[in-house]
Amino acid sequence: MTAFVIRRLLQSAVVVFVMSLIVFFGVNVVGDPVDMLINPEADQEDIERAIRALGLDRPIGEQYFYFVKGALSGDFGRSFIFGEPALKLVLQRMPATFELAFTALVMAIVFGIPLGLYAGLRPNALSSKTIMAGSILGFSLPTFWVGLMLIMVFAVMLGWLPATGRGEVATILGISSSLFTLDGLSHILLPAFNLALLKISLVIRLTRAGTREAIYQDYIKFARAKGLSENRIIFVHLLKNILIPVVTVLGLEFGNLVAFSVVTETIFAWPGMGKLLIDSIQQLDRPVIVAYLIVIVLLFVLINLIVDVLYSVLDPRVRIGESQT
Amino acid sequence: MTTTANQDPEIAPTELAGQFQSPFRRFVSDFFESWVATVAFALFLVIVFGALFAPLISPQDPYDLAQVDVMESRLPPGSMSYQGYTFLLGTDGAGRDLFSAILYGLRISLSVGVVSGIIAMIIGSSVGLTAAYCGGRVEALIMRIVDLQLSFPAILIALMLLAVFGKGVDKIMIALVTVQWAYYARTVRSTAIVERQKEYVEAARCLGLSHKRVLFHHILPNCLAPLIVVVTVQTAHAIALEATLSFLGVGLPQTEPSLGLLISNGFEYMLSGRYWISFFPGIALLLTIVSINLVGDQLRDVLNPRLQR
Amino acid sequence: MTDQVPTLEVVDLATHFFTKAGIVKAVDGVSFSVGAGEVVGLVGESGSGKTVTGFSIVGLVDPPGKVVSGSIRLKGEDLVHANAERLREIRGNQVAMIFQDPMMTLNPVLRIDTQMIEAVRAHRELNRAAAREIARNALGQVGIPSPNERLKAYPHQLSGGMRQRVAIAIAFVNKPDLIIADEPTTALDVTIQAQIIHEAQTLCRQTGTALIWITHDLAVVAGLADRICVMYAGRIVEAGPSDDVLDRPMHPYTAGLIGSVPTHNKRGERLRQIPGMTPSLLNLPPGCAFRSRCANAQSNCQQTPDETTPFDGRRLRCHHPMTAIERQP
Amino acid sequence: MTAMIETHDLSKDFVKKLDFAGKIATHLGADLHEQVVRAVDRVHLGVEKGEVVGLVGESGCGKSTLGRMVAGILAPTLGHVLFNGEDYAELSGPQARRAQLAVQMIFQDPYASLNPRHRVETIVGEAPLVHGLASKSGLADYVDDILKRVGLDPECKRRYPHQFSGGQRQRLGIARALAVKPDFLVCDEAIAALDVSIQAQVLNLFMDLREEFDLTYLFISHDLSVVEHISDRVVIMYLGRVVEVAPTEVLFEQPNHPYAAALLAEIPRLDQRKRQFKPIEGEIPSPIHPPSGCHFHPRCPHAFARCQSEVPALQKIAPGRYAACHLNDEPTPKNE
Repeated sequence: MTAFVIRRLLQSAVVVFVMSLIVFFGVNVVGDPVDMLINPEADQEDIERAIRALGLDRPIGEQYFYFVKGALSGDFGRSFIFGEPALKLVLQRMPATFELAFTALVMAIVFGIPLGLYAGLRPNALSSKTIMAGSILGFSLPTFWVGLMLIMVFAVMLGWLPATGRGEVATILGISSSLFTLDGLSHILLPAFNLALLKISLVIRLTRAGTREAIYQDYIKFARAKGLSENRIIFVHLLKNILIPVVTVLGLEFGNLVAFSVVTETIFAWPGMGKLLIDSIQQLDRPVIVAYLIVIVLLFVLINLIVDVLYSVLDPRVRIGESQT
Repeated sequence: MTTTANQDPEIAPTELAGQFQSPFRRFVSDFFESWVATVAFALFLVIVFGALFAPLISPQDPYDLAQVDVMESRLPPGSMSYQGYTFLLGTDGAGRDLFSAILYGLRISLSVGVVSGIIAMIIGSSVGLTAAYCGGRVEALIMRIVDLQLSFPAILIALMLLAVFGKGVDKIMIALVTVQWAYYARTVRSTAIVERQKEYVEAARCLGLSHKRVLFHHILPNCLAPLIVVVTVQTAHAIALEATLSFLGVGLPQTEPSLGLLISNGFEYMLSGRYWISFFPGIALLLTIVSINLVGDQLRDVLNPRLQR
Repeated sequence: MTDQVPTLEVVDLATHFFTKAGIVKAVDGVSFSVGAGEVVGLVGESGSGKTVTGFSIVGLVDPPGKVVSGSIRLKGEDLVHANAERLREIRGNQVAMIFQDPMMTLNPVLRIDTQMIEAVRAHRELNRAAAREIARNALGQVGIPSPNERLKAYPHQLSGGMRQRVAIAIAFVNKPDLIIADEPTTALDVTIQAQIIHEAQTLCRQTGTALIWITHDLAVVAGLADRICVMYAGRIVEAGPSDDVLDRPMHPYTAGLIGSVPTHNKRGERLRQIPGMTPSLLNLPPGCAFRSRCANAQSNCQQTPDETTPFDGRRLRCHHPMTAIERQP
Repeated sequence: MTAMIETHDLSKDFVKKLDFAGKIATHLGADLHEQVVRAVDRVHLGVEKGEVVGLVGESGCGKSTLGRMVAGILAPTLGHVLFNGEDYAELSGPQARRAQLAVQMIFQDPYASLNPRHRVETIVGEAPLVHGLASKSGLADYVDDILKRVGLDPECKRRYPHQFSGGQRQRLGIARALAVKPDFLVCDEAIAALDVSIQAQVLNLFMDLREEFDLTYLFISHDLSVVEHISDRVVIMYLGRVVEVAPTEVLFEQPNHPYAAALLAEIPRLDQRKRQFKPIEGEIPSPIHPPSGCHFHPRCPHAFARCQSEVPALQKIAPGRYAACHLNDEPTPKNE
């Protein structure tokens, strides 16, 4: 277990290092850093000063050093548009994105696992085939287009739910979230469902495939031969086996949801990090882009780490296997 | 329960004849056993055909300014044009016939998706095969890079690249290839590793066949099945991803109106109830992706060695 | 013969698989019975229907398979028409099973104690501690050292032989009337196989449990079984007391099978092989399924032979049984 | 006279190295080690021309690994394999190829050992064509001839492996090996995966081919009755080491090594009825942590102090008989 965690930590460190190199070279070498990091409206003297301040006249190795140093102290420069520190802007938007991604994840679990289990247990039933057809559709539907259609149907045509914004936010236990107010809930429903659709399909397919495979395993048959009730066989023997991969994948998918919220947030004007990123790309607000990328890289590394450890805790074969050998 | 040919040579050599089928023909007949897959495959052919021959089929060249009239903008489906043909799917904000625009858009979407898919496949499978063949440090290094890349979602990497490079057909193809090659590399490598350990490879080596021959003549053909499945899935992904990026305004420029851009352009009319400008290009995109995914799904079943008799 | 009701009586059992390609008659008219404390060897090659017979008894045939006719009586109780709940009560309580591959039969993510305790509690109203105590004793009985620690282990921490012992302990834990062992030693090494057979043999003798030992290995049942049923293509072609069947086989298939096994006195000679292959059970034509491989086959073998009783305790399905002269090598 | 195949001090280690993280973890006090599994441990083995040598042992004893080294598929960690007195490792060019082709292998799994994408004619004909044993024009006849000799109809050569049953596939595997005109066949559990009645067919085929092609066999199996049936001499392995070598009849009459004795006592036999199985105690130890001294001592009913500390050497106990057991040095008789 120790070696396992150390291995993962080392790998994470390498990932962060490599990604910082890529972002650095992307911004400072491939593009023109003067264009990218300095407000285009500055005059010549300002530019000269900024170049010196940013160390752009120094050798490349030294530049990277300053980049890392700045990044470590949380300094990615100020946004051209808002005039505020870029990192602060990104972090401010983070709770809204997390809230959206979290809600979508819950939806994926709540819809995906039961439907997948059902379809796996009765593969030939018409209802199961419908579920699977639906999951292929959910897999194929382009997220952004579904978002538009959701707005058109539920906001424009039916007028049931609001189309844009985050709605009212309440603070409970120091966490402010729109999940705590009715208005907020009505606002989050459409975007969260939009974001969750792909994941619901994914979870259905994963759960079904796991069920189909497990159901023919000898241990299930042996459990039947022991005379266990069908409920115990399904909810203990089967589910415990298939949940290990599903939980692992879902953990990794949380990061994916955060990344994909870029699309959903743009459509539903959800004030999260993703919308900030797209706005910044379109307005060439480079410091914010850099800050976003670094934050998201760290986030992913963290998620991967947690999921790996979680997996090894869930699966006794990994948990105990390592310490024994 | 095995239901394979069970006759003995010493008894009835000719009885086998009726069951003779090459793997390819068996594959084809297995594939078309499912009517869903058959319909999907036909639909995909129709879509490709429509995209290829767009100039011949479409009533108007939507990007020839002489043929487009702004006065005819935002007409609902079924309206008549001044030229006397019907706007089957209505017109967009600039007065273009949507049906024609979709056919032209399909051309761009499909070609960007397919071409970048092929490039990614070539790069990815060579890298994967190299990894499996070399082993040791080369393999470890390659697979680390692959793992690293696969731990980040495709859209994020694409956004990162496009944020640095800017818009353009070449740029988005670079982004799509960068995003996809790792999937191919991983698939080919893992299959090749499994195949490499099988006894028929040991037998080939025992027979004194060269490494090259074993790799290309024995291992590679056995890696094709999973590769084909990944090709379909990834092509569908590439098309969807390009559309998404273009919709976000970071993918293709306005001069290359793919389906994603068409949908994006219709976004502003959505709230005023003019649904068709976004709706129909979306349906076209959906049908393309669904048909490819359904074909891929059936391929997965047919080519799955565990389900093979 | 006694007038006592046998532990298990199977009459004319037929289990068919309805596949897309056609009907597979995996079991087609099988009859046999097992008395209390008796060990019956069910012998056959792959595809002979021996495993399906075992699963049919406990109602665990997977779709598209189905018991289509015949009767199965456990101490007189009809199992073919028993409802699902009754079958569940019987499984693991009155009839237990041991499977072939010990690496696959235990659930990899549940501890041994969970898997044993649930087997006890599925059939008896006991609290956890009492059930655990029973489980611990059962492990001790099959010769597992330090059962307390083993209870806390996960299956992957045990060797194959150990896991098969656990499976046997689970099978015996509710003191069943009958145990069906489906090739339980095929996946194991010779010395471990001997251990497993030893445990099963000893426990059966102690508890008076009847045992059906399904195997392809004639030599194993020779040393273990009281009676032998030889299966071929879904039918029992010959049955009788072990010594009798092995020393004086009457069905040409049985004789061929015995001739195929290498033994001391045949060292270095060509074995008496059976020509040809086991037939596919898919759309098997009527008649004796063995006729295409049989030296004695004649035109009337196109008709399915009925079961005959050439003498007491011996049953046979053959138009042209082997004579004593033919049996000489 | 030199043996056709000889192995000197042949060993194979499988190493699972510690990675960087593992090394750090050991510094932090974790109990991790580089795992070295000695699958084959200093094996001396000789097979004379025309002989059939049976190699017997339970899972993990290294018999397959030994077979693969003899067949030249695996490179030894230590020691040498000699073919007609010449070291594999020192041969090169045409001689190396000659030696490689002269020793062929028959595999256990009739499904995995044939390339599913090749037709029969390619499976059998590829190597002869590549090595110039058959000309392009003569290849068809060449393949037909070999198929006939293993009891397959040449008509079937356009087919793929999936169209054959297990027994037929095994014949195909034999045909593939015979196609390069070998002198020596390593049969690794070649009939273990087959049905009893088919086993007898293939076993007979092996015996026929031995006569017809003047072949020499190393016959690897866990099934003692099969080995007894076909072999002239038997080699018994336990956890990587040879424990006994003896002519078949002598061995089955009176085994010397306690492990050999236990093994022989426990094979189920057709002529032993209603017996009481009395197995030897204990599990086969993991090859990762083999017991000290004689590997068999924890299970051996005759073990004494020396067996725990000292590895018994394989020594001659009678003409043509070798055993690795300390009991042979002890003046005291075995306490039966």
